[in-house]
Amino acid sequence: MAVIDFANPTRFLKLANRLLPWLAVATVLTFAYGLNGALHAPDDYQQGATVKIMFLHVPSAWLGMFGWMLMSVAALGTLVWRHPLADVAGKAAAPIGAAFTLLCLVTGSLWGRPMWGTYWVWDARLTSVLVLFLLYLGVLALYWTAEEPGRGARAAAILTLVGAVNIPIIKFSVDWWNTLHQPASVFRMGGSSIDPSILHPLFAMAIAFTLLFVTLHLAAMRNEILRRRVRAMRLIQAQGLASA
Amino acid sequence: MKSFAALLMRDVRLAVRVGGGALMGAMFFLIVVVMTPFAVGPNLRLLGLIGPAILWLGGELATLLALDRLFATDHEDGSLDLIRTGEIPLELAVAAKAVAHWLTTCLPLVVISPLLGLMLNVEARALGWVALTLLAGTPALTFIGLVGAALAVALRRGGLLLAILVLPLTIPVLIFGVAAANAAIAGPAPFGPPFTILCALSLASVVLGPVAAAAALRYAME
Amino acid sequence: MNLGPHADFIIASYAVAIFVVAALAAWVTLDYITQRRILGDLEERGVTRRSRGKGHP
Amino acid sequence: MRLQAENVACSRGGREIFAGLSFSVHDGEALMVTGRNGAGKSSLLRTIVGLVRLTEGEIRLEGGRAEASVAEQSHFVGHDDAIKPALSVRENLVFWTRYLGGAADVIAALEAVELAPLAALPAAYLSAGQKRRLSLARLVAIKRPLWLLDEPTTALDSVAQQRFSVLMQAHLRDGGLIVAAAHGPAGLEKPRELRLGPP
Repeated sequence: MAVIDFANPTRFLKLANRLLPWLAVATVLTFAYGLNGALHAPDDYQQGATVKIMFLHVPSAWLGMFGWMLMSVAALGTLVWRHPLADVAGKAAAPIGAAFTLLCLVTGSLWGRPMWGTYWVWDARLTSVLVLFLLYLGVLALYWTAEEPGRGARAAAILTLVGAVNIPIIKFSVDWWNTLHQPASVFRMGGSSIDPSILHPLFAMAIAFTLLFVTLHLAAMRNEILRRRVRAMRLIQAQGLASA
Repeated sequence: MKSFAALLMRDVRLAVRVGGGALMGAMFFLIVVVMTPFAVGPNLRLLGLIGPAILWLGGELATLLALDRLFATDHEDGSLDLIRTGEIPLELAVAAKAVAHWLTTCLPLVVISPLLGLMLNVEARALGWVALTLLAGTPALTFIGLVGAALAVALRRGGLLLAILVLPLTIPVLIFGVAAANAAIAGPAPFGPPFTILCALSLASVVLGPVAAAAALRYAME
Repeated sequence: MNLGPHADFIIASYAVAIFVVAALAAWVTLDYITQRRILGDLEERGVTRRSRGKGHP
Repeated sequence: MRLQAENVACSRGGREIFAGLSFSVHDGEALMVTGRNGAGKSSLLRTIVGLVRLTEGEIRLEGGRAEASVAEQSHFVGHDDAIKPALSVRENLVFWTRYLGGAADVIAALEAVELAPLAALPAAYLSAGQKRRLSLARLVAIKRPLWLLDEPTTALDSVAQQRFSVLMQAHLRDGGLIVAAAHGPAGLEKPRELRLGPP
């Protein structure tokens, strides 16, 4: 019963209308907490104050990947269960995921300038994120070109899943390509050596960013459902006039 | 002039509205540029050396491949017939479409080119100059490509044929575009002469391109 | 608070982040207003949906 | 005003489509071009408007604006509607009126073809008949003396055909000229007939 209710777009709209204000408030509060922690976090002994950029960079990178995961799940929903809400979820996630991937690239580049002395280095991690951004652009281009939403959704779902399978291969290839040409001689966010005083606000920021993504995604899904409703009504309008 | 403006505005509007048409060229440009380091390696010194060449090649391919459907859609839906019953000569109508294409496809290329130059380790102070060479050179590419787009309608083909027809014609533009860009970065040759020739090529193409394209279209529609 | 010698880059990063988030928020809000307006127009003209809740035809 | 064709010949791809054709149409008069498929009806219309070059002969529009070509004084309605699906109904018509001649009462023209309620709708939603009506709206919006119609009523239902027939009669009463390629009378009252091809 509950599942069927949720799957119904009209019910979904009601649910989204009720949830969105709360989500927005929760996002703002978590950001306030996370930003407060980020601004008061101590400087890193290697990176200095530029570690503050990491509070934006790392959550954006996470959201870039999270967005693609979300789209992959939605793609399964589109292809396996033929569910219209899955179409909507996939389409709404693409521009948001692309935007955060872009933010990850820009903040990474701004972090890199003081660290590397240049805005862009073909570093394995940043390059992989760049390829992810290109994949996002491909999906967006596909959505923009498709005239009929149902067909566009299926095409984009296939592309999303192909991309999901390909991403690990791309990551491996890029790593290999990078080490082949030059050993990386850059400062890295080491996996285990992060100080708790930095880790704590980083987590808070990651949660805040995720809440932001969910809020935006829900709002974008609502818009998409309305857009499809507009489309259906316009078709009826054109037909109605023809038969009148 | 009203007809010219109407056609120009319509094409801009269509490019912005239909399938992100205006951004496709910029995306293609970005992808071509990003692919290059995977082929030649991430060595920044090497990339800095060949950066202007990559930017110019990418910009050229993006401009020309986006031209593919410039006349084909108007031909298929009958718009081209009506365009010829207008009060401006076909040459001017063709020029209006070319200007619209330049505004929606080439201008975004020029705008993102400094960013891509940055990724290719082109010197920061030369980024603006490289963008300037693209700004001055892309009209030549558009208006030369115009002839190919018109011939593609005549031959009812597109895509690669257009590139094969047009790319050899754009060699001078590429030579002087890259020469001007390199002069801006490294010297010692001055920036002025190749840039002036580039501008001259653009001006000549803007005048001659529409005439040739209109002739090709008249032939195509018989 | 001392942002050190690279303060510009840190401030630029936060500015870009604010810009991106603001752009996304503006996009969903404006899109919502637009779709609502079109739906309102259509309903005013007496166009109805045949089946409530059917997302697309 | 008079449309005058003298000893006109046309060939495409080395094949002669028609030759030695002479006819004239006066203002207030309609000429119906008939003939079997492939007899050259469409080619004749395209020749008159100048889309296809004449191999022989001459076509003139006498008594019109001296400096303007036949094309600039004609409305050509071909098989395709020249409608962009991404633009709204109004935007489509506004573009053609601006391109073809300037100021025009677009809403009145849309009312004449019963599309005014759909003005804001993207043209992608229109049916084939509605697209054809939108295409015909430009004949109402922009005044041009010569109408060249290539089977204009094919996609139209009987009501729309009736409406268009009224529009054509009004155009003829205003001193307009119509040359139509058609299989039937196409809603014209007592048109003269020009038969192409072997009898």
